[in-house]
Amino acid sequence: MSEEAVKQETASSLFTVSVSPHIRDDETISHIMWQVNAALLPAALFAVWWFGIPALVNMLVGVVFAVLGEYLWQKGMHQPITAFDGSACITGLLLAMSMSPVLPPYMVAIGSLLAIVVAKQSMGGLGFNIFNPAHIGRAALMVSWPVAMTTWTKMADASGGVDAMTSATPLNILKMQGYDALIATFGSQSDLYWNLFIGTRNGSLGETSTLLLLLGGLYLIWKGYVNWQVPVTMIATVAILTWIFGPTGLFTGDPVFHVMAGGLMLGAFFMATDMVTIPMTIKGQLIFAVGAGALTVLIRLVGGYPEGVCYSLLLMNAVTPLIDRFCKPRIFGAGGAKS
Amino acid sequence: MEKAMMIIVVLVGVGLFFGIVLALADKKFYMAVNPLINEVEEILPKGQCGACGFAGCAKYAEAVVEDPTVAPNLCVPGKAAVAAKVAELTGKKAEVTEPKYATLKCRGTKTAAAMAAHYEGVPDCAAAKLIQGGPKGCKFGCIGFGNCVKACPFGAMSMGADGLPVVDKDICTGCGKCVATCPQAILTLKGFNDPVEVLCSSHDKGPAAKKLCKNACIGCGLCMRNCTHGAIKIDNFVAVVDSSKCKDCSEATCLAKCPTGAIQTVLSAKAAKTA
Amino acid sequence: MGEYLTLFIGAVVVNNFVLTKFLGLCIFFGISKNLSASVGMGMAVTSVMTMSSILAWIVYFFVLEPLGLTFLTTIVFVVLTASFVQLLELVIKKQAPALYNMWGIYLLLIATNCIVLAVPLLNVESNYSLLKSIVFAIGSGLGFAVAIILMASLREKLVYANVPKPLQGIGIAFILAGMLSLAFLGFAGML
Amino acid sequence: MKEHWQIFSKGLIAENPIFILALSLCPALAVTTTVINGLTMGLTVTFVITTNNVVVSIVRKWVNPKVRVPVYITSIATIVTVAQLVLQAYFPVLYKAMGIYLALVVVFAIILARAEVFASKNGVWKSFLDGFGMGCGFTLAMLTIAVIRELFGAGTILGVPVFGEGYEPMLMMILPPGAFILIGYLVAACKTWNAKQEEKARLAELKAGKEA
Amino acid sequence: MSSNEHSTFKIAFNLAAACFISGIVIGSVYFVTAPVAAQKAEEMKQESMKALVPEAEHFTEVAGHEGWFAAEKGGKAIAYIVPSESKGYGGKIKMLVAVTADSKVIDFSILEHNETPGLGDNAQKPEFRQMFAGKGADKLTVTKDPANKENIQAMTGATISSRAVTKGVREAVEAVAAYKAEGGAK
Amino acid sequence: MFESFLGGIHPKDGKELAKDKPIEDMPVPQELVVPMGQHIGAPCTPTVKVGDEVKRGQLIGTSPAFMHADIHAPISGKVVKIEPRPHSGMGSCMAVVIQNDGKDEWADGLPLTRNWQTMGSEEILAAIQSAGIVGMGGATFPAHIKLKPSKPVDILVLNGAECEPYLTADYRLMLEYGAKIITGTQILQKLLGVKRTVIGIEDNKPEAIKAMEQAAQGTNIEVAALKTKYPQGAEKMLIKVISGREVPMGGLPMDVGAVVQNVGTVAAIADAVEHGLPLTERITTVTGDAIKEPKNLRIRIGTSYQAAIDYCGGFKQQPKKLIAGGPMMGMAQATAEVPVMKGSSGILALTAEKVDHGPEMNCIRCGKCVKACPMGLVPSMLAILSERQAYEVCRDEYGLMNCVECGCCTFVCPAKRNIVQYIKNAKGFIRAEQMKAKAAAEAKKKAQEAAEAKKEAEK
Ligand SMILES: Cc1cc2nc3c(=O)[nH]c(=O)nc-3n(C[C@H](O)[C@H](O)[C@H](O)COP(=O)(O)O)c2cc1C
Ligand SMILES: Cc1cc2nc3c(=O)[nH]c(=O)nc-3n(C[C@H](O)[C@H](O)[C@H](O)COP(=O)(O)O)c2cc1C
Ligand SMILES: Cc1cc2nc3c(=O)[nH]c(=O)nc-3n(C[C@H](O)[C@H](O)[C@H](O)COP(=O)(O)O)c2cc1C
Ligand SMILES: Cc1cc2nc3c(=O)[nH]c(=O)nc-3n(C[C@H](O)[C@H](O)[C@H](O)CO)c2cc1C
Ligand code: SF4
Ligand code: SF4
Ligand code: SF4
Ligand code: SF4
Ligand code: FES
Repeated sequence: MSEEAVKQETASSLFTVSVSPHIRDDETISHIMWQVNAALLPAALFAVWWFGIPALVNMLVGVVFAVLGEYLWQKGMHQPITAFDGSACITGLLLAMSMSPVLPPYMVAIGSLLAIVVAKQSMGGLGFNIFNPAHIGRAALMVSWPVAMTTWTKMADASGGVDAMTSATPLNILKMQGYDALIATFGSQSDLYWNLFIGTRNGSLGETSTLLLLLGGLYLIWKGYVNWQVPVTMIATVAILTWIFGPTGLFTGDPVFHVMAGGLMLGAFFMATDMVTIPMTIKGQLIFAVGAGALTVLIRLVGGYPEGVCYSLLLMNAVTPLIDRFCKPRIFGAGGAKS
Repeated sequence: MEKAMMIIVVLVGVGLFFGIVLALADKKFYMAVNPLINEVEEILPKGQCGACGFAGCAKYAEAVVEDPTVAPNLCVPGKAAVAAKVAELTGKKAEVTEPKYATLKCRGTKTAAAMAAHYEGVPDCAAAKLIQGGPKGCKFGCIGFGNCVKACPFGAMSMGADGLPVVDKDICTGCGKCVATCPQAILTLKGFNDPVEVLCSSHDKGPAAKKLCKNACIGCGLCMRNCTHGAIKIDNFVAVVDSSKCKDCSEATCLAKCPTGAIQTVLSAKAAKTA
Repeated sequence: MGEYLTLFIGAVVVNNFVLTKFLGLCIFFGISKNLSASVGMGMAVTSVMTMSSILAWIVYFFVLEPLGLTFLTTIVFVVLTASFVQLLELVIKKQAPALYNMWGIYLLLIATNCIVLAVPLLNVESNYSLLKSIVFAIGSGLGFAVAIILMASLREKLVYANVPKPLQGIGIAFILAGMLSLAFLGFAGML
Repeated sequence: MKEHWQIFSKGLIAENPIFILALSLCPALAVTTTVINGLTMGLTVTFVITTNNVVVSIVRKWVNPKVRVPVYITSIATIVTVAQLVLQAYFPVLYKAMGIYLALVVVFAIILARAEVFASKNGVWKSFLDGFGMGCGFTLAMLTIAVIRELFGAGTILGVPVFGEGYEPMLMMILPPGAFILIGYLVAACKTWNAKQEEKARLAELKAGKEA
Repeated sequence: MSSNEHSTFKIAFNLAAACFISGIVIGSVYFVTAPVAAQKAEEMKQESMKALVPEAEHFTEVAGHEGWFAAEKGGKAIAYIVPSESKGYGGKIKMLVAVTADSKVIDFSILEHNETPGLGDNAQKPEFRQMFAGKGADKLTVTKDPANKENIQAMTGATISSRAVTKGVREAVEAVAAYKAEGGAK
Repeated sequence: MFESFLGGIHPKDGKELAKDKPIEDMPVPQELVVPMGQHIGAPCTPTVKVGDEVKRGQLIGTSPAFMHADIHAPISGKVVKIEPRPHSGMGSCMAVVIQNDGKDEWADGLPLTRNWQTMGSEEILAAIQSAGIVGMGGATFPAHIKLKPSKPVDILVLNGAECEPYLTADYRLMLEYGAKIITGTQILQKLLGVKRTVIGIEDNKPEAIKAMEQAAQGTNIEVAALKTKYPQGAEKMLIKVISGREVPMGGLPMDVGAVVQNVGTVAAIADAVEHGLPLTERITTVTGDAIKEPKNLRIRIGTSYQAAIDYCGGFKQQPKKLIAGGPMMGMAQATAEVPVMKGSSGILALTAEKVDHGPEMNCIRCGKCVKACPMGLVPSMLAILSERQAYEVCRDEYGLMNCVECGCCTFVCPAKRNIVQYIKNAKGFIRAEQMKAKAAAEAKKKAQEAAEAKKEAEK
């Protein structure tokens, strides 16, 4: 409608009609999305401090290409432009945050574009995508450039040895060299835990600081954007299973390490909670979270990769429609009179 | 050479074995399917519009082949050509149905029709009608969200700039999907022999109708009184044309006399088409 | 035991025939529009594949191999599966109409399908024992069933999505399959 | 002549066996990692489908409808076996690269479908054209897919580097996910093209109608 | 439906006739191609073995060890070609390893594998294979330290494949050593 | 404490606008427009002609249909017109237009005085029926039908929840006319012979709870303070909260032995039984941020919204929406010419600031609507399916017909989806389908019967 027509209509003082209800909650999609971005900010800023400029560049590239990709697609397809509602921004940011800080920025850009075009817009845009776009982007990059995707920054190890340089992530050390080597790298078990908690360790750029991710996640829970059951269940599943299936027999695992290592915190709080790609009901979400946790452990312990959060979530995304189908809420009054 | 013989023996053995088994099984378990059904289905236009009264083209094909009472000319979009082919395949007699086209009985354009309220909500005619019959002042006219346009399986309809749907008569097959879809029931199918139609459905009394829409039929009866064939009647404040009586007189007195222009020639293409 | 388990799991998920080996794609894309049809198809493929694997194994190891006619494997197997499927269809249609309604209509589609021919071929190529062949066939069939059922549930959901017009139907189905196979890469290197 | 051209050409895009009919998809994904493999498979299929169409159109009168499918399959299988034997003898490397998919040519639905739909109802020449057209369409599709996949996935065409040293091949393209996704978009492109053609044809028809 | 069309004999005969014709066709083609194929296959085998041990004059099968060949030069076995197998990233890797009579690697070739193109399958490339030449079983372990020239350098991004191939080669070398130790030289 | 129902929302209640305004009698305007369709069921046909003189309480509309409630003249005067007029629910409806003669005379013999305690059940029911009483909680179900349940009932629930934001009519009624409500309640207790009677009031109205507790002293009527949550007042929720019973899908309260009446209805019943007074006036809240002086009015049926608004000082600001009823379930009006009816609990004028929200977007599956739906439905799917015209799927797999259109889902939706509208639309199609199927079945039956008859005749 032209602006003039709008003016005319208001001037004519016609009432507006619509179906009830006539009042709405203030919450909007775009508000929710920007809040999630804000919740990610502490971890992102930490990454810039810890990994330096490359981290900043990668995050910027991720966001810019995601938003730009969405904008151009919508422009080209003559759709309403919603590229700036914050959801593409989350996708780009999460994508960058789930990858190595030294990944060449052009790869981040390609990942962002794949995430937006293939995983999101081709399915019909916001709300219709079946798979988590950021994860599709990450998985696509993983198969495309596995070497670059598994190359990490060099950093002095925590024990302070100058020439003891390591370019492996904690999970990688665990997978390739075993638990003892891991402890050795960090000095002691408590040092290991502390570094994992604070975030002073190697890994994907946004996943390192358990503390700040926890902070962001709690904020989202407090605001009611995510159900606390989802991250809690997923993390609990990982903890229990890694404890049971330890390296030296049943009940010898290190759940504390597994919970804080890798992308679990980021995945559980920010990705397993992407409402678009998870079941709608609490019951369904619990199934989803348990499944994701179990698959993560499966991949970590027996799979070909050191980490499995990304694939486990993608796999659970794939079963989400089935879960949704079988986990509808009980209709009030179903099954006859109840007292 | 020995090997070559062996090849032949093995293959013939396999062939013979399965040939016999299949033949026996076939004899024992045979159940007929009529290949004609597929042939008929090939011919149908696959609009899946249901105008034939069956659930899609395949079902009609099945019915027309298997049921001798089902006529071969039920596919409206296919028109005479398809009817003839179906008739030929099924050995039935085809009666040509007169082609029809959808016509909108409303001229309540954005400029002509007054709005009663500003509408907010789902852009869908039926959904808008839920609120006191729609946002327009006239509760009988086109609501203008184009449910008909969406329903047309052949893409014959589009939403005009004036807020009313436009039928492309070259594409319209007369399937009637739009007619069935319109919540206001103001679309109708017209054939070659129904040249004029009152393009208004308002049952409001004259002055009220006029106030709500400049182009409304106000039920004044001028057309009725001027029609020499007695083809027009006023029914519940709106003129109705009896096509069986209308002679399409070249003078078209009804058209000339109507003060609001509500009565119109609907098939100006008639000359072109029949020529 | 472990060997069989590895073989089985491998066939079901890690080396899923549809998503990593590109077999049986025609029916995979053709049938997965509809969930209940997909369940039927999954059952049909699994059972037909198992039975024809047994048949083919016997023919191969008792006829073709001893006679040195292994190059006839293709033609003999294909005639065998096609005839077997046709026979099965005729019999089921008459004897068990309920079963036929459930998956009989898919039988003819299976007759000329890669996966049903490929599994017996792979069995003899890898020199599997009869038991191994059966395990492999069931595993492959289940893998196919898992893939097609997941795919169907995804496609049924996308029916109600605003997929761009040119991508609707088979196009988006391919893209979905691509993402599904990306997800299944999570199982890579597990065996 | 025009009719013949139409029989031949419909297989290229309008009824492209892979992109539009969605038949014989397995080889389109499995053996298109390199151009040479795709081409070999394309040519093999073209050979089989054309020969089979001819054979079927010759024998169609003598085939009992009850065993039509098994007979056609036998015919296809024979031709494939011949192709197998020949490739094995003269091009053993290619034969190995094709792997099991060569044997699977037997069950490519497109071949049986053309036999059933076309060759069993038409004469030899037409059936030849139909088979050849479909084969060409198939080969065309295989080549398109293979070129893109090899180009991006390995940075080469027919094994010759194209992008130079610095290019890091995008492995996804030669792996299953890339293949699926690529074909998805190619299908969409093909559909769009077809729709455009149809629209053009319709407009032309309307214009012709008006002038008359 | 005439009874004729349904006649068991006719139907069976129809299919059998088709198979008969098919048999003739395949038979005749086979007649022509079989010797060629056999010859080609033999040539290829010789060639591939020749590629592994270029200086050998001819290869003879080693009795009691299936698939083993002895590369002979001047009537003396200068090397052995041993088939080996191990588990890589994508499944089984099958290879042929050429080992000198004193249990040092000459070269190897990969027959069958399911490794990722561009990653694991780089194991077939000369850059990787060259590292094996002249090494004995004790040196055949994988390292990721670029400074280490003693052992086998892992291929970038494909440690698993590297280890698998190395393990296969090592096993072949060990097998030859064991064979020799048994006095297999005869 | 009472357990709560699942789902529900907490909108800003806006009740402060009119909460402390005592009920005022609104002067009767010059002309009253009395629509003939004011209840669920068959509309009435006028029993008067243009030119007739009528008295207040005189019957002016009735219907032979079982499901209807009689309509009475709200004022004495002259019938000047009988014609379709704007109607807050149907757009337009046949109405009797009465010119006020200013005398406000009751019809002969009214009001009378009766002792309900001595009246028999039949007599009480007849009194209710002849007073044309309908449910005043909004559903406008004829009371005499509801009060003659075909199944045994043992609990009577009085609905004083008034969970709709802004509305305060029931609240004021409970504060000011507690005794009348209690009388009406006792009448119903006698009529229904229930074991337990509970008045449900949300705990955001402590004064009303206190007032009713006082009024109920010495009776066996319980006053239940319920945790505030919309839609507490929906009868299924109320029954669940108060008795723990769950009305089965597609069922009625009487299926679990309950009857629910609005407190206003009960007050009207007291008047009808004790004094024989037909329902010709009601309490209506005129409120909203666009109204100069929000008020609770005792208002005659047939008064135009415009008149009521003018009485409240008119608009202080141009409203964007004029709503009949509350903001959650009320209907937006195109004109202020619509008249107040038996079910009009409120006239609400809201400015753009209160009703504007962003454009409709795609559902992001956030699940807020699922959590909010008190009926345990999946509103997002209902909306999406309805949008794609998969109405049968809505009905068969997603329980479409169970939706009570409370609007919770739409209220919470961050994508601003018009879920209720989609649902209503789908229901409309399903009902039309059902009607068509029924008609077709009937036609078929008729044709069959005709054919049989013909056969008989031929024999
Ligand atoms: C949310 C999230 C999910 C991830 N998922 C995976 C995954 O599925 N697979 C993987 O290899 N790395 C994944 N990563 C990256 C790993 O967490 C981390 O970088 C890990 O230590 C990588 O080990 P690798 O060195 O060799 O790949 C993920 C990271 C994040 C933040
Ligand atoms: C698509 C894909 C294919 C892979 N293919 C191989 C492979 O062929 N061989 C291999 O050893 N590892 C393969 N990997 C595993 C990773 O590269 C893994 O991180 C690596 O083996 C261990 O890292 P590193 O070699 O740098 O120590 C693959 C990973 C991906 C994502
Ligand atoms: C969502 C919803 C909310 C309702 N809210 C109220 C309410 O606040 N007060 C009320 O009296 N009736 C309310 N009703 C109507 C009741 O369900 C029920 O019809 C009424 O209490 C019965 O009493 P009545 O027949 O006397 O009106 C509501 C209905 C629905 C569906
Ligand atoms: C709590 C929350 C979590 C989200 N997580 C993701 C995510 O993991 N990946 C992503 O691409 N988008 C995420 N988004 C943004 C948005 O939902 C996503 O782009 C949609 O999947 C696109 O349709 C998230 C949004 C919210 C509110
Ligand atoms: S004609 Fe009917 S369906 Fe079409 S736009 Fe008008 S009201 Fe809607
Ligand atoms: S315009 Fe109406 S009648 Fe004509 S083809 Fe379209 S739906 Fe059918
Ligand atoms: S309107 Fe219907 S679907 Fe929405 S919350 Fe209320 S009952 Fe549930
Ligand atoms: S509240 Fe709205 S966005 Fe959220 S699931 Fe429901 S319909 Fe979708
Ligand atoms: S080619 Fe059709 S199933 Fe494989």
